[in-house]
Amino acid sequence: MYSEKVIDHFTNPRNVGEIENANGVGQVGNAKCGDIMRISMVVENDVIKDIKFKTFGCGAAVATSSMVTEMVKGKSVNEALDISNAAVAEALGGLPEAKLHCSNLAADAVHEAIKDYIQKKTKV
Amino acid sequence: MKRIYLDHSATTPVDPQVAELMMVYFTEYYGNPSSVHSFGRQVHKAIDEAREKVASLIGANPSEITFTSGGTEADNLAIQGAARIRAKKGTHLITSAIEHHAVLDTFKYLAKNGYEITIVPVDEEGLVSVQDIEKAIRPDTILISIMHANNEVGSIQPVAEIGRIAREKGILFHVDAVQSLGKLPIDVNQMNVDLLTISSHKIYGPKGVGALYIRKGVRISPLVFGGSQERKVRSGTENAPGIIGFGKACELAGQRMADENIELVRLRDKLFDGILASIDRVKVNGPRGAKRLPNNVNISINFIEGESLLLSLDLVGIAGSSGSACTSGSLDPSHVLLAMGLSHEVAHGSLRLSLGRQNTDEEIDYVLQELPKIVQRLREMSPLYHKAI
Amino acid sequence: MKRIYLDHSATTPVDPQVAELMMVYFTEYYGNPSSVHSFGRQVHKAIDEAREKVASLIGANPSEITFTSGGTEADNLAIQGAARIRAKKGTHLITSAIEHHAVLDTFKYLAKNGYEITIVPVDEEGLVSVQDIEKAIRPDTILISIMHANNEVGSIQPVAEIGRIAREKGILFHVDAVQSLGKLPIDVNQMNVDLLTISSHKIYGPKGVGALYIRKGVRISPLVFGGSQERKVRSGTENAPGIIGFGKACELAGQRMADENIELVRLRDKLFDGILASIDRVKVNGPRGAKRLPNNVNISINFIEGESLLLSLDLVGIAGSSGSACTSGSLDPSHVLLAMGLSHEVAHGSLRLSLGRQNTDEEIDYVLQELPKIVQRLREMSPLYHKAI
Ligand SMILES: Cc1ncc(COP(=O)(O)O)c(C=O)c1O
Ligand SMILES: Cc1ncc(COP(=O)(O)O)c(C=O)c1O
Ligand code: FES
Ligand code: FES
Repeated sequence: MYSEKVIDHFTNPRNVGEIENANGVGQVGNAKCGDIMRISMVVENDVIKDIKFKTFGCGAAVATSSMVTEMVKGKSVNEALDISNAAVAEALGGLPEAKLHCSNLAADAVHEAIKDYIQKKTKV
Repeated sequence: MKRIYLDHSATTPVDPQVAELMMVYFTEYYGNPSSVHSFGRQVHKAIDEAREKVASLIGANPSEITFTSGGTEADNLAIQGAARIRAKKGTHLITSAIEHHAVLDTFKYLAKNGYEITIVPVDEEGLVSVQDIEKAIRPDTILISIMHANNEVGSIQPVAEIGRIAREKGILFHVDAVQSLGKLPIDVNQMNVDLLTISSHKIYGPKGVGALYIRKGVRISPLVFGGSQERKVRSGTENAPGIIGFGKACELAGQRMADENIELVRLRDKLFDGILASIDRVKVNGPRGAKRLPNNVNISINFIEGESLLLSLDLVGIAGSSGSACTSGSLDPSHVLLAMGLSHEVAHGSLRLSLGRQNTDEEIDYVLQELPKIVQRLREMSPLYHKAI
Repeated sequence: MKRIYLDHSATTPVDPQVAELMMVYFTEYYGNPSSVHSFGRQVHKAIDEAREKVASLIGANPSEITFTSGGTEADNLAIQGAARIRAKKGTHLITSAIEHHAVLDTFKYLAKNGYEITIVPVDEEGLVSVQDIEKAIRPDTILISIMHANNEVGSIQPVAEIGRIAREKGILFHVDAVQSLGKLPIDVNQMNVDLLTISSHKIYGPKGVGALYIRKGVRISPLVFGGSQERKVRSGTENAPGIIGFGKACELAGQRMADENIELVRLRDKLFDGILASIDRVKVNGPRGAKRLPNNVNISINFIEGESLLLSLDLVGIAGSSGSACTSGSLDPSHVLLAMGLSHEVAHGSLRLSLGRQNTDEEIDYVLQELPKIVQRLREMSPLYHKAI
């Protein structure tokens, strides 16, 4: 069902947790299946220096969360905004069809966190 | 790695005695039971014997047993078959909110095709109330379908009482006994049942075989037409090895049930008690004690999601199941847990461990050692957990 | 006593390789293929592989294969399923007079439930004419169902041409290929088929498994509802060992068909020629040569009755079948032979010997030695015989 890469990211998820002094936080819920993902990040000069996630969801949801944090860490926010849900699924070697909606969560949560960062920045 | 199978409500291994017997009918006695020649007659006789064994486990007459391809087909045959033949008498049918999809989806199909259905609710333990059924009955009610024991939470329903009421009102009563066969005593007469569904692969028999008990005198329309096998109720070349294997599985279940249940109840309660002692914020789904199947454990573990839990368990060799939406193919969590009043979130974190004949104390100990660690890890990953503390 | 099995059109033994493979899935890889855990995933994978093997034998895509409990269910699913979903488009269906009961009885059921049916005749060799089909087509025709090869007389029908016409007119085309699978090359695209029925137990696979090919894009209504297996077209826990066995049987059939057929044709013709040379007043039923299944022998032996003949053959260890009313359960002799214009009397005296993979020259010699003696004895008993001389 799941690729080895998905299982790897599920068993050894990268960047799990919550950053306390984050300046970008995004949380999305998957209305379809009731799952929740929260991303917190530290952005300096529009570059994502640190990022962590917390996810309540299935194997695919956890793996895509982990994957997306790896993909955007060290990237500029603009580059991160370009990373699509499909790209995350692809980076994991594909997801079962029934699980494709789970990957929608991961990129969306990152995008939300970036929006939060930009909003805070413009307020200051 | 150890591999511990705790998903016996999904399916069971075939008992070695059953497999061995079937083997003979694959390669040696392979005739078509409808044939005149000795290759066929031998098989015909073996099917008759299997029919007796199946009948005997549920207190029925062999002529009241119709073999099908499984529990799903038997449920459909009972419900569609009764609905079609009684359509002139009435078009209202009653069932409960926690039935298997084979029943519920058949009801929904009928609801779109000229029938009216009432789905009675259950209480927070997953029990149907006899009063609710009684209140749902109308003059045009033709069928009531209530399961004997629920496949997810193991709750045992008051079928005999419901059957008595149905009998009084002249309404057909169908019982899905797929999960209770071989685990609870079944007597179609005491239970006042007209139609009863059973399935082989849940009792250490082969997959792809089941049966519908049809009380003598009760008529139903067939679903499939053809060679007139099974007294025309179910056409198609008989799955002889499967039927014969099912017969053997019923015989073994009858012999072993009493002893086995004592052991299952002991392991079940050890599992429950162990989990409740080592993990906080755990909810037992379904009743405890005598109103629960001897082999069923079902809990909701707050703040974690079922599929992640199953995957983690699988990685340490433990096989279970969950009512999580992420395992269901559809996007909703278990309709059974929702009907019992659980929130989506809590239903998502459900875990069913269903015990079987071969499970041991050491296996349960291993689960009790691994599960808390996994829960801890997943909770640390969960955005819901810290908020809650 | 020797035991010679010449009833392969009724059913076949399970190939030892198939049985061995199934065994593993009974007792070792027994998980439910829908489960998340590794017990289930392994089985899921094996089912996928079986689906590929089945698809490959008929030139289909794996996603176009829906597993069922056998040929009868697949025929019913195709016909009832197509009729229900197309009812708004039209309610007229066409089939032939020599179809299997699984097709004909389903047509008759539909005829009683709001549909109109046309049953086209056959010629004296048991062949459907393309023109007859064409003439039967009406603007409201929604389905044509014609078998690939007949189970009683082995006649091979012009399905590709019928399919072409159906395609042109936008009518669904169903083919019952239960008897031709593994004996004739099948390509669903060349044959212009939308729905195609096959069954495992006729090709050395297990009983209780079959499949319906459903062309991509063609929709049909399910017969049974439930757990949404087989892309919701056929719910019910998958008969995993059966499906996997069927896959293996298809693989073997694909590898062996060409060589096997040469041998079958040789033995078939030896049997035909031998019988015609040693018994008088024998009529060959069905075409001879290339329009006949390689393994089918069917004759009518005047002045004797089929069941008596079968019993006598059985007593010397030979297993065959007959279109006699006495073997049919109903009181009419074979509808196939009657449709070919045989009188009741002659139809009664029919004998089908259907060859298989394991039959040998010695076995055929033995039949050719015993059959004339039996016929002689039975004719001496027959009141019709003396009158006729
Ligand atoms: C209560 C209940 N009814 C019906 C079924 C369907 O039976 P089968 O798997 O034989 O189709 C099952 C099992 O899946 C079940 O648990
Ligand atoms: C032509 C034909 N169609 C359908 C069937 C029914 O298939 P099954 O025996 O798998 O139900 C048979 C065999 O009995 C057959 O010969
Ligand atoms: S997050 Fe729900 S199916 Fe994966
Ligand atoms: S004589 Fe026996 S059934 Fe006809």
